[in-house]
Formats: sequence, structure tokens, C-alpha cells
Amino acid sequence: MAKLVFLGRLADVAGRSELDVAPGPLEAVLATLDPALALALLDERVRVALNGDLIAERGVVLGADDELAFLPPVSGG
Amino acid sequence: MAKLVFLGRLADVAGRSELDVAPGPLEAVLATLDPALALALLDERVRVALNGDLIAERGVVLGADDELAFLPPVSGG
Amino acid sequence: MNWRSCRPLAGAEVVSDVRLLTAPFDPAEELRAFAAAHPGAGGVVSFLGQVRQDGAVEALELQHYGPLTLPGMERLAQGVRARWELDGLLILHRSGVLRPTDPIVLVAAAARHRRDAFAAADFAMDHLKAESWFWKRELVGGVWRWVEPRAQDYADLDRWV
Amino acid sequence: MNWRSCRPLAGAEVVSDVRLLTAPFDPAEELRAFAAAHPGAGGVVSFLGQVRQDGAVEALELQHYGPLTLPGMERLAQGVRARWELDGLLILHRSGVLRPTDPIVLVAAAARHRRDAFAAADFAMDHLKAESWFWKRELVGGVWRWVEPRAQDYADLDRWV
Repeated sequence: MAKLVFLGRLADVAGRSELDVAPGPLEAVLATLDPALALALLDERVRVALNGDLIAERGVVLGADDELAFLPPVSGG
Repeated sequence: MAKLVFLGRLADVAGRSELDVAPGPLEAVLATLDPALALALLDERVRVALNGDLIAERGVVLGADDELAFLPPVSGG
Repeated sequence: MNWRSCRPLAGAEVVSDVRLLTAPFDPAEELRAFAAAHPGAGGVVSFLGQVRQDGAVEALELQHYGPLTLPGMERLAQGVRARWELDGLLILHRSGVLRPTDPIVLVAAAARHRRDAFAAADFAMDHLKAESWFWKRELVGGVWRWVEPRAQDYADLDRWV
Repeated sequence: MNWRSCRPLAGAEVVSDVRLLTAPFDPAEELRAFAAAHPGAGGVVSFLGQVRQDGAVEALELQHYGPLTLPGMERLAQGVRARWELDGLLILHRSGVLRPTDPIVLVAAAARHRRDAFAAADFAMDHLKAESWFWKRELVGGVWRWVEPRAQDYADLDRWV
């Protein structure tokens, strides 16, 4: 299984901080989620990291051990 | 007696940090001092405080309980 | 569990002390040790951020993301070291649930020249605030709410461009 | 003997803590107490100046002049308070003979807004260095020599005009 990670308020929207999903194109993965969550994840201010590296392009295909993190704008310190 | 106070390197020149002097015009008081000390005290970078207040004018007449401090440029902190 | 990073820069004798902390820390003791570790530095500038006791916020939670947060703090430290001549740099940041008056962040810069230490600490704080990977929520009236990024934080960054 | 000044400003709840110290002090404990005294301040910026351990200077002596030095530090504190919105301000300065690594000066500013705290501490240090009534000499190779004022100290002051 691949893993989605939700940070900050996205974890509230998802009702959880992590979610195991079937591998495949991200587009297909998002289609299986609750529409409100999918919409929140697609917010253009949300950045995405694949296995710990920020990626600019969302047209990614998730492999079996991949971890994809969704990062809303930070509010630290 | 009036009192002269020498701060910083002026105390080295004077060989002491304080000196009791007879009251009178500062000009007359300085004339009784070692000429090297008098010269150092007259340096235009040396500021003067009479009884704890800075004074701009050196034409002061020292009274019996007055304290006149000679303050070379500071080098604190 | 605390993640610690103490790696020397190439060619430098000194190290940056960068830590992501998940338990309370004592800023006074950290500063004491930091100043003692840099006896050749004439000046140490520090910034301590603490959870404000304002009567409204009952708790604050900082979330981080393991693969990004500490590595990002380390890159920030390297950037600061490259920009100013420092004897030492300390960057500590809490994650987890904090209560009013708990320390959140401590940044300290030790330098021979005072201006370098002030600028380095100031720069580090601006970038920690606006760019580091932390998400913050507050407990007010028994309800958690996420804190949105502040426009001021981005404005602060622009000072350094 | 230490001279302490803790006078509230008119209309302000808070006080400035300004002290001229003739005995060693513990900057870490002073900062701990200062941060704890201002729980409503989100940030505390501090500057610690310590006698540099450079292998050459064996001791340092700071002289002050009672009627001018502490009153001047108090006026500086009032000026800082008038210029920035602070929750608290701490200004401690040693007089007397100090050894390498001994703390000389500690300035700390507590504020709601980080920028105010940084600017206030920076301003206070520049003015303490260039304008406060201290005279400094160093013991090098067994010989005391007076330290002349540095041009940089005056240049630092010009930043605030």
C-alpha cells in the first residue's frame, strides 16, 4: 500500500493524519476519497512531498511503498 | 575643600582618582596642578561634571563642597 | 524523543546546534551552555519565543513532519552561517502540545561583532516563522483551531531579499 | 554593593529593571527571571556581552562615576521604552575588575511583537556602548592599558538618527 500523510488542518478534514491507499496515479487515488477532502488536498496553497522531497508536479504515480504528504501553509514559531 | 575627580586614564595621569583642592576659580585651581595633568584635563574631548551635572562652560568657581569630575571619552560595554 | 543535529561545516571549527524538541526545554540553561561553549565570542544575541499567557489560549500544539522539518532547520542554519561570521549558532524548536509560558523556540548567535549576532538571530527567526515546516493550533474555550499564516511573517522575510 | 533602579513609568504597569553591578551576576538566571516576569510577552530578545577569552587579555576593568553612570542608564531605558512598545526592559552592566568569560552587560527586551524586541535591544546596546559613562582598561602581559573608544561604536549610533 502507498501512504497519504495529512498535516495541519488537512488532518482535521481527513479525520486522520495518515491513510493507506492502493498504489496508482494520484488522480485515481484522489477520486476514491471523500470529495471534500480531495478538494482540500487540491488547494493550490497545499504543497506536496513525495518520500520527504517537495515535488512541483502532481501528476505522480504512487508506488507500493511511497509516502505522499500534503502540506498546508505553515504557521510555526 | 573642593574635590576634583579623575576618571579613566586621567586617574593615571594624576596618580590618583581624587584630589582635594582649595576653593576658587577653576583656572586658578588648574594652575596649582602638575602642568602635564592640567594639560590633560584641558583636552577638549574631556567633559566636565559639577556635582553630578555635566557643564558646558569651564569658567566655573569651585565652592567649598563642590565636586568637579573630569570625564575622558567613554569606552564601555 | 529529540532529534539533534550537530554537524561541523566544512573548514569550520565550530558547529551549529540545531534541535527539534518534543519535550520541554530550559532556555536559561541552554543559553548558559551556549555562551560557555563560545568563550571567544564577545557577544551572544538570543531570541526566546514562549507561549503567551493572555488568558484566552489554554494550549498550543505544534505539528511537524519528520522528513522535512529538521532538515529544513539545518539548511536554515547553514544559510545563516554562510551569511554572517559567527562563532556559534543555536536553533531549538518545540513540537507537541505546549501550555502558556512554555518555551517554543530559542535562537542564539555568538559572534565577535555585535552586529553580526543581532542580524543572524533576527534573520533566523524571520525564516523559522515564515518558512519552517510547523503547523500550529490553539486551544481556546475548549476548542482547537488552526492558526493561519500571518501576512506580517511574509513581510518580515522581504527585509532580507 | 549594587545600585538598583526599578521605577515604573507614568501610566505604565510595567517597570524597567536597570542595575549597575559591582559583583558578578548570572545572566542565565537573570533571563529566566525576566522571561517569567513577562508571561504576556511572546518574545524576549537579549544581548549578553562577556569578556572574550582570546588568550591575550588577562583581565578587564570597568570604571564608572556614581553621579552619572546609573542615572544615564536609567535615561536610556526611558528612551527605549518611549520608542518601542515593550512589556519589559532589562539593562544590567558590570563595573569593577572582570576575568575572561565574565559577563559584562546583559540587555533584554520583552515584547508582544518580535521586531520591537529586536530593535529595542539593538538600540539599547548601541547607546550603552557609545554613550554610557564607563571607562575600560585591559590587563595584557601584566600591564594595564586604557581602551580607546572605537569609531565603529559611533557609526552604530548613527543608524538610529
